[in-house]
Amino acid sequence: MSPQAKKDTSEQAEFRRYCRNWLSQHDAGSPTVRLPQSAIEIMHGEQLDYLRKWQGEAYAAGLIGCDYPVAEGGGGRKNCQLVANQEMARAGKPFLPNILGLGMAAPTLHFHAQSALKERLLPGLFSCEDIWCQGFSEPGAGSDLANVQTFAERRGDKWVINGHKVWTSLAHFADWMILLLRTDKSSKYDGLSYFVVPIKAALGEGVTVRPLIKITGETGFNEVFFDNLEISDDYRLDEVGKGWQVAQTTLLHERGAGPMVTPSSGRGSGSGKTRAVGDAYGLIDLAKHSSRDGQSAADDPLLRDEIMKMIIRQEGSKQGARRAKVEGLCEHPMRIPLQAKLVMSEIRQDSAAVAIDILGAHSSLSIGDDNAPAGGEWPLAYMNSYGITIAAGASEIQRNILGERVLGMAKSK
Amino acid sequence: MSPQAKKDTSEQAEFRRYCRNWLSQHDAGSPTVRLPQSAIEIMHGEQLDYLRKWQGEAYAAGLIGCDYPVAEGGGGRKNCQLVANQEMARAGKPFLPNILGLGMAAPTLHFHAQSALKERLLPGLFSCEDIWCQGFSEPGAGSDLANVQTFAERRGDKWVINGHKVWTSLAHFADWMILLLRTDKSSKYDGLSYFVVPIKAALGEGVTVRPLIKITGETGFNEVFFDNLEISDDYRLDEVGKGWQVAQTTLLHERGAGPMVTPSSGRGSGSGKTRAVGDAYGLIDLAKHSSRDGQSAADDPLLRDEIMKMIIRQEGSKQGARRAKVEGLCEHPMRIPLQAKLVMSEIRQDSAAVAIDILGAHSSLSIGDDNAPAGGEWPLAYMNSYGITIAAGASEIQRNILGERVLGMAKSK
Amino acid sequence: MTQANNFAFGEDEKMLRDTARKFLQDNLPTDKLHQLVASDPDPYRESLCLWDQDLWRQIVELGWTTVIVPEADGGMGMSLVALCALMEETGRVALPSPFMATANASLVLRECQTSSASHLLGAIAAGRTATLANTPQNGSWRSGDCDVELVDGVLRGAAYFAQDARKVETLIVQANTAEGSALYAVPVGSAGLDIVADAIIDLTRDQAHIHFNNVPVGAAQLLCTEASRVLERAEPAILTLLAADMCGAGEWQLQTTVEYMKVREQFGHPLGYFQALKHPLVNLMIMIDQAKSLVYNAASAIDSEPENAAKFARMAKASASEMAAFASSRSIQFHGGIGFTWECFVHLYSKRQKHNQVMYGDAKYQRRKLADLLMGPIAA
Amino acid sequence: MTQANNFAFGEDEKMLRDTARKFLQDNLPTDKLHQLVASDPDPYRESLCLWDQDLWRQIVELGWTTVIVPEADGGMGMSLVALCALMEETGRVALPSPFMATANASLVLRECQTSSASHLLGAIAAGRTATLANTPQNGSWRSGDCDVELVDGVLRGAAYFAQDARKVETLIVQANTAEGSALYAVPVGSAGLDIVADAIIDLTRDQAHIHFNNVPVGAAQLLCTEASRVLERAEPAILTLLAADMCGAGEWQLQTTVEYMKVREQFGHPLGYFQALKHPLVNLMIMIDQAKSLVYNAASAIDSEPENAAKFARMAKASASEMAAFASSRSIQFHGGIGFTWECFVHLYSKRQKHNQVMYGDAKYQRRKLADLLMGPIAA
Repeated sequence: MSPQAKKDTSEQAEFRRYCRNWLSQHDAGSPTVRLPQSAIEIMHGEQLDYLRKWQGEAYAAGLIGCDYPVAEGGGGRKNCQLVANQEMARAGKPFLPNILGLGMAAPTLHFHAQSALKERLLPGLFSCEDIWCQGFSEPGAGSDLANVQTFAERRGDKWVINGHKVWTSLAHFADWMILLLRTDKSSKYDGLSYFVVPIKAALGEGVTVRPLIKITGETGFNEVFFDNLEISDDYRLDEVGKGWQVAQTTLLHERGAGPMVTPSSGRGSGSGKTRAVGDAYGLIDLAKHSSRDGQSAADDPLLRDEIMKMIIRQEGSKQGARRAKVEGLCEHPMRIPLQAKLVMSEIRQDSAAVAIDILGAHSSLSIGDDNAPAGGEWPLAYMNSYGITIAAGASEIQRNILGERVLGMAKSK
Repeated sequence: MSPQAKKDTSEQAEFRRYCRNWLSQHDAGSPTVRLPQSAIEIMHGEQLDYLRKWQGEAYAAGLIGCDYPVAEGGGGRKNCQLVANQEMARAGKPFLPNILGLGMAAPTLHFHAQSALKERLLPGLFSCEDIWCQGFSEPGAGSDLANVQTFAERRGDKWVINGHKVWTSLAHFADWMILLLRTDKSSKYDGLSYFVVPIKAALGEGVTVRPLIKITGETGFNEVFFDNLEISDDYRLDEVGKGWQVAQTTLLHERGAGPMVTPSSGRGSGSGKTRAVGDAYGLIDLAKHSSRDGQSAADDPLLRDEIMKMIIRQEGSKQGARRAKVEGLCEHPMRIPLQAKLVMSEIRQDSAAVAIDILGAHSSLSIGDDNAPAGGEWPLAYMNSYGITIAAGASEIQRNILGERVLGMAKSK
Repeated sequence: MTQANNFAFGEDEKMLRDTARKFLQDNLPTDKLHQLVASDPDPYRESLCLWDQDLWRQIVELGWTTVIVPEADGGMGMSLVALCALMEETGRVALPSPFMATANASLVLRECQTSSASHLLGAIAAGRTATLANTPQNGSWRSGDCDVELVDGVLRGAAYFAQDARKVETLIVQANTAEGSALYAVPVGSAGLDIVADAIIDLTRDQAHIHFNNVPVGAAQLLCTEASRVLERAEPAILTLLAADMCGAGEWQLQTTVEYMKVREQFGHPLGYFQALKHPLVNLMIMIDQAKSLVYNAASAIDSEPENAAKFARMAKASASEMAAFASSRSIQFHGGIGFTWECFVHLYSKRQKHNQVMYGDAKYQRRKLADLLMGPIAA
Repeated sequence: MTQANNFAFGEDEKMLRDTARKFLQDNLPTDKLHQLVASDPDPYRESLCLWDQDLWRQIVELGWTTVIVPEADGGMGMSLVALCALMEETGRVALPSPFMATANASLVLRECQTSSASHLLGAIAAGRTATLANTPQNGSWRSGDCDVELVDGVLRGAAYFAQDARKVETLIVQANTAEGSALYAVPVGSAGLDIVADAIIDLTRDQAHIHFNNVPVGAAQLLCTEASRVLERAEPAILTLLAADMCGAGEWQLQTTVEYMKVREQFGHPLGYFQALKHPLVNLMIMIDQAKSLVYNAASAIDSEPENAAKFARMAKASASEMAAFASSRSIQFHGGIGFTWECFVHLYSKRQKHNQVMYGDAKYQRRKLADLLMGPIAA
């Protein structure tokens, strides 16, 4: 019995047995194409198709959306998503591609959309029939998100949208988008409203998606231009002028601190073997198989120390998630949850930097080189790590939030 | 011939010979009392007397104030203070106690005082007959120095001073004080004026000095209270309302970036052996003589790495001072000079922290313990290092200054 | 065994902890602590041993010293997690007392599994105090090393870095013997025992080195014959308790500095407005949270996952040591001039944390031992 | 010998440097560089070798490759300080070229003191390009190690991590021989030579591993018979040049990021207003200044204080490597989303600096060797 299983409620215990059984009998099969390191780096339709099929099967089996109401396409269970996540990770199954939908759009719809809208949209989101993306950032609204200028002008029961969103991961595949828009230019925060928009249907008719290329050479995020796109008022979430509040729900979940657990899976290729890239414990294996300055990196006292530093931070973060559930051991209820994104993103970045030290001269080789140790994935992970420390509130903004909301210091802006 | 000697002008070369000869024949004698780590930690009159005598002899011999005009009590030489400093350091002579006078008051008087005043005051400053201190900081004006509130009210050709200065090193021994005072409450920067004040003469008659105790338990700095102290307008430097500009001359020299070279000496006890505490190269010796976890600290790869980091930073800073004189190799004329105080203070702090790592269990022992390695001076130096990173513009303020004045970024306040 | 739910921190542990927190905050506010231990700032003063013995008697009455003593020996038989929670509170007020020393002694005695050790545990439950005397002069952090030997029924040599030795009644002494090494209970005041106070920087503790000039020991004083193994088994708990103390002190350093950031203004803003101060304090908060999570993880592992105990305890102590260094540095720096004065309380905690940092092995040492556990030793 | 005045950076060196700076800024502005090397972002594209050969011909005409070639061999015989100043400028524009490779080859040839080496130096002064091929597959940074051997007059084995190998005409190959090790000049195109391009992350360089399948070498190709000693003597200068390149690139990273801090606004302020961005950039400036001062110190020591050359060169490379890592990280992070895109130029420099960081030994390696020099080796 696994450590987690000991603590299961009876519903969780039964569901865990079910998941484990199902996962042992179902496999995503070998991918026909190299998979990226995460969903937001999906470049090709072929990659997406493979992952989408897997998400669909997992949803059909009840492993996704477990804790959402049945009416919203969910499983109607209680605290079971965590169980499904643990079992999917344990089985090393592929990651789920509709990550922005599952992690951000779904909880936001759940808490803020009218029944008809969420009952219509959530099943397709869970099944991966509809890919979702997020339209928050703009050229002039990055860290200062409330400075959003893309404008929705009301015309009767329609809205006409004009403007320009950036860093929109998955937009090139997306059917739907969650959108933070300005509906009133006279007030910064209260002038924002929140919508969902069927962007694929509007491609070429008010919506243009232009792919951006990352520093790694990979695609995966985009600019999205709106040119007089007309949408129904039915696609609005919550009241006009409450967009900033709705966005807080999205951001809280994006940063891993929200009440709805995001479905997540192993990072494996489907073979049951979890890839260690990005994980601090994986540095041990890398060091043992790396020659640095002609010697085993695992015997270098300085690198051993660096690896231990990373493992300790990662374990501290993991145990923090455990402690966050023990009210009596927390000084402030949001103290650990609001750290989650900041801490994990910096641990991943710093771990990848240690990997580069471990690799020595071999760190020069890219993923395109047959001789690159571990397929060149660690230096790639290092570069990709900046996506995480910059996106979803850069690390600097996260520190402001923690200093202000948790420690109560004066606002810095 | 020493490396420096190669580059001497003929005046410098002759003066160097003179200094070396004099220093070889004159000694401060053994101190009868333990000397502190620097002048601003002088606690007892006995310590001061020993050091004061030495400064007086060195001045009489022409090794102090060399580059000041003869009329101001100086030697009337050109670029010779540097030579005297090198030779005094080489000979390992005691440090000079009137450090605030030599480093701050003297250049400020030289550039801003009327002839009569500076000709009257500088000789006693150089000879150490008069000890000087600096009255800038106040309880409400630390990093925000221009917020000084101690007020000088004009009454004819007199000024009446009321207020409260803090962190005034050497005030308990001082004859004179340089003072930044508010003369106009309606303007922050232009409401400041600059004075010199004979505080010892006014003790009990408008001036009260209260010693403060440092975290080390040492005394050395003080609070100074002014209660209707009346002084002559003759003691004003530069025009009324120009205090902030005059203070910049003081601060520039305090941070080691001003045009007048401060007389300085070896940090030795007079025996010719320079104490290594605070110097990064001294960590090597400490490690070689330290048992840490039962083994020689000098054989610990991690400590070797830490020591090398400190030595590299210290050497980088030293070579920076050399490069600052080569205009063609500097991107901005003030870039290195304005770093000097920040960089050296942090190197000293971090070096002392490495020393604590080296000492292991033995770092628990204080200077009062007979068994403390190296007399417990390294942990003491660690604590005292905060005096430097906080005083004279805390490190945070230094970074603002560099970011704004040198890199041209927007002001942060 | 398996991982405990909620670190096994339940209602009983919470009540014990909450009561302790209130008791300590009522009885030892920081100004009182400063009066108690910092009345004489002279760095050359005679080495002092300042603590509130009345307060200690109340603590004994509250039963804190019996928390991990087994019920069979007259104790409460609670978990290490419960003791950790108490230790976090004593760290938060920087309590000068023999609490940690006696707890460490109890942890070692628990592992002896002899009747003499049980007997001493019973005495501790009844209020007796003790400390470990097992470190050699060279400051080795390894359990095997000591400078005391047993020859012809007497102890000779010396033990160093003994914590709070002048506050306790009994020394737990490690001695090399013909067969290996053993632990002995030696009452303070025994003939031939010379306890020499160290002058230390930490004002909230005392430390001593102890000379054993032919101290006779009888069979009843023999606690166990496999000292190295017993000390090694107790080490994870000792490290974890110390890290818990450091987390409590770190939280005080954070909160005190944050409060100052709210009231002190410069340039027309409270200091907390400035990111140069705000962000490092957020980093400190994260470090404290990491260390604290690792402490409770280690404590619960020691109780219920012994195979992970050593690994998790080293993580906790390494994390807490790095945190303590940063907390001590930033709490002084960010208080500015006032933080550099004796009258500001932050120095008490900075000094205690510096002491904590190196005790039983600093962060570098812990990571080295952790690497040996996780990666195997370095190839020769 | 004694320390040079002003690092021996005089009027001649300044003029050479200023001319180079202007030439490079006119001819290779960053947008042009990006067009040149970053036109195909596909990470799986065939390994490319992109550089401006016209620009290179002009550089050769300007005489940069002759700067440290002795006058006797047809060069300008200037100081290493002069070459460092040039290298700083090529780093500032992230120049893709065989300049550094050829300079390194020249530095090694200078130490050979044989007529064959003089001959090749003369060819270099006349425009020939060369690179070192002396690293084994295991990536060892020590001069002694190589995977090529001379057997019966032919070279067998392979050399790895050869820099800009596809841009040069001659390889300086280290080979183990019956007597020890030797250096040979092997023209590209020789029979049995197989140069295999590595797919590397740095877009401004190319790198290859080279198979030697019984490559015949004649007596005229023998450059010296004590390869390890010669390479060791050239190493300080090689490290220093690389560090100079890194300082130039670091300065570009700093200035470009600072400029962005002035124009990009958030929350109603230019980004440079925020200390969370301002202070790290000040720290970067300090790191650049430290590295640069150490570079000129090392260069001038190599010319005039040989007893300090190794020590100061390792300091320079260690300092530059730490600086480069920080510059690369912060220049991306502080550009925010735009900094994470291919179209923003910062990635070109971050990738070049990552490459520089580990070349010829990263900071940890340099400090280890420095400690051996300053403290003696670790006791066994």
